[in-house]
Amino acid sequence: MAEERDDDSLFEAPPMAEQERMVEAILFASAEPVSVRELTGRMPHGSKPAEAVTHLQKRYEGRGIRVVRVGEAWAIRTAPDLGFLMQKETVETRKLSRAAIETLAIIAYHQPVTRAEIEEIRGVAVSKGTIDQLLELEWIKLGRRRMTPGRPVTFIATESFLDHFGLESARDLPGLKELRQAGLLENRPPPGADEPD
Amino acid sequence: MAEERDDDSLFEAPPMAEQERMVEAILFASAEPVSVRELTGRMPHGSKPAEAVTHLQKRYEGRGIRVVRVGEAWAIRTAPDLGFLMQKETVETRKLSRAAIETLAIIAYHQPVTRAEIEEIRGVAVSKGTIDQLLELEWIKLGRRRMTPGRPVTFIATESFLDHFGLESARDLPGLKELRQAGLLENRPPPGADEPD
Amino acid sequence: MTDEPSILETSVSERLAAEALIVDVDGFEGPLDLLLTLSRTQKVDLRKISVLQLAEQYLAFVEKAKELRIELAADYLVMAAWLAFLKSRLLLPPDPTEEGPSGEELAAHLAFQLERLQAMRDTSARLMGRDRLGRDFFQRGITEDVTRTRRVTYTANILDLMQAYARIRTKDEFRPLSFDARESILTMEQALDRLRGLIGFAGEWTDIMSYLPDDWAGDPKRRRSATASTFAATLELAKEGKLELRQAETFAPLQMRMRGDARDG
Repeated sequence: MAEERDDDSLFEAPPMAEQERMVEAILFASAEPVSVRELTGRMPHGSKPAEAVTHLQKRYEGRGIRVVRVGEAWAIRTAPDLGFLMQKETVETRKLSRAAIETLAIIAYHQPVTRAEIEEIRGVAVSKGTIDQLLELEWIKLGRRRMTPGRPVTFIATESFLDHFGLESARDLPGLKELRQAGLLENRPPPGADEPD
Repeated sequence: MAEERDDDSLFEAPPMAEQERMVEAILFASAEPVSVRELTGRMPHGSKPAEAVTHLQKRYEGRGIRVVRVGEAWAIRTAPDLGFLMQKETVETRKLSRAAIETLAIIAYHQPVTRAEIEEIRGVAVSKGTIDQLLELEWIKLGRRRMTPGRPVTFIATESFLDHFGLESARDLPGLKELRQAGLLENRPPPGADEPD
Repeated sequence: MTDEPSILETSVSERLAAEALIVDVDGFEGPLDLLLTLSRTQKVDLRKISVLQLAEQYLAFVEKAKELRIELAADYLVMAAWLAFLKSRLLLPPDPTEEGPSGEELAAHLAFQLERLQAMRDTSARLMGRDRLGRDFFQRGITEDVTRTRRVTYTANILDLMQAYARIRTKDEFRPLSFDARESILTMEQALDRLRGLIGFAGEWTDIMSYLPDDWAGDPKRRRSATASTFAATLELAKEGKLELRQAETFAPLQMRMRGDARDG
């Protein structure tokens, strides 16, 4: 590390245009979103991938492929209006049951959320296999345990979930603000109950 | 989609800029190079993909990715001078062996734990290779020595482990009861049905 | 009779609808789902729903199911009992001596639950209706572009991990996780005691393996433990200046003897 100081030019970051090219190549080559942290690790010392990626995003505006943010990472994806050209690439996903879809939505909007809370919202037990299926799709993962008696496990939505549904972050979930304002994301215990769980 | 073709735009090809977008998206998403003939088949009637691909090629000149001809077909590739950034893309991924995943699970759930204790829990010897592999993956590391005779080393799970498995902390791992509720205790293969360690 | 007008005055079409519901009873995902479906017949915003009327609709449904000898799952009947209770609370003037939440509070909570469930249904539909990866927009088709270095990495996911743990632990379920194998462990203290007694006889270089207790040299598990603790004990004695250790080369037998000054004196 100390030797880096010996020759300034040797470790000078490449010009921003060159960094943009690098980010372009890296994002392009990977099917999965690439985090800024990983970009930093792969690009020459002193690069500013976060800045480069913003330039790149602008450059691709209106093109057939787009630079999109997925949580803390970035990816290149085709423009949604061109989906009709891609029948050949379409991946058949296993059809999700209504229970699984609702459970996914509840986890996404109420995260972190415990199994008991999901059941409280749906008014029915979470059937075996539902959570499994969502874990397997990597759309949900385990969050921190809830600091309530029994320390129940919580579930949260993943980056793959954001990627799949074209969301920049969990804050961009459709209707999130309205639901919050309407108080529908509150964990309201039934009247007279001491312990929600 | 079909309704779009009803009026007289039926035989009118999209503007060249739009065709260029289409070629861009198709080349990006395809697993193989795409021939002009296939492009013609996939794009709206009257399109001129050969022309569109030439425009696209020009557009990408000097960028981080390039439009290249591969035999009779076209593909998008990263610029050759940026190959040094791609070394991470050629990672071969293999499933962790059963012995390793079991050892890892025991370390995660029982840390800090000595090798003798791991063997005690698994009921079989743990090979040095297994421990080495987990150390190399940086999913486990050495913890404090146990203050018992012989002062055996202990193993604990690392940050990278939490990262890889999407956990906030090892305490967030679900307990046996929760595993049972999630139905994870039932798909147990009959003893001896699996590959040996 | 006149105190149940809403049941008797239902129109033919509503009755038909109720019957259709009953045929569908397997299609409901629990009592809350059924209540939500019933609430739609009121054709008002869920915030303005009449919980009293809804309770009556539900009870009528359960009645109808009984008539048609359709067996309802227990949780539907639990809900029916609760709604009957709620209905009486809502109809009777509040009893100031009674503990617990009022009928209005309970009704408000039920309305909240229905509204929340409906909201989650709506959002899940919106979510599934979004442009989706692999259907409307696509990722890169070729991922391996430049083949330069080949590095093997191993992967496993959280399911693998939990299943592995479950597999081990269920196998062991009836075995306490304590260390019950103590009889095959020779502690360092034991080995030390033994060596202190024997050290006076080690005038010449001797393989330390010859100091293992006889009954510890056979069974591999016991032998391994005895070797380790005996070795540790020799190190301890060497540190104390009581003996010397030597090894001709890596993996060669370890030899020990009494320290010279101890020998001479």
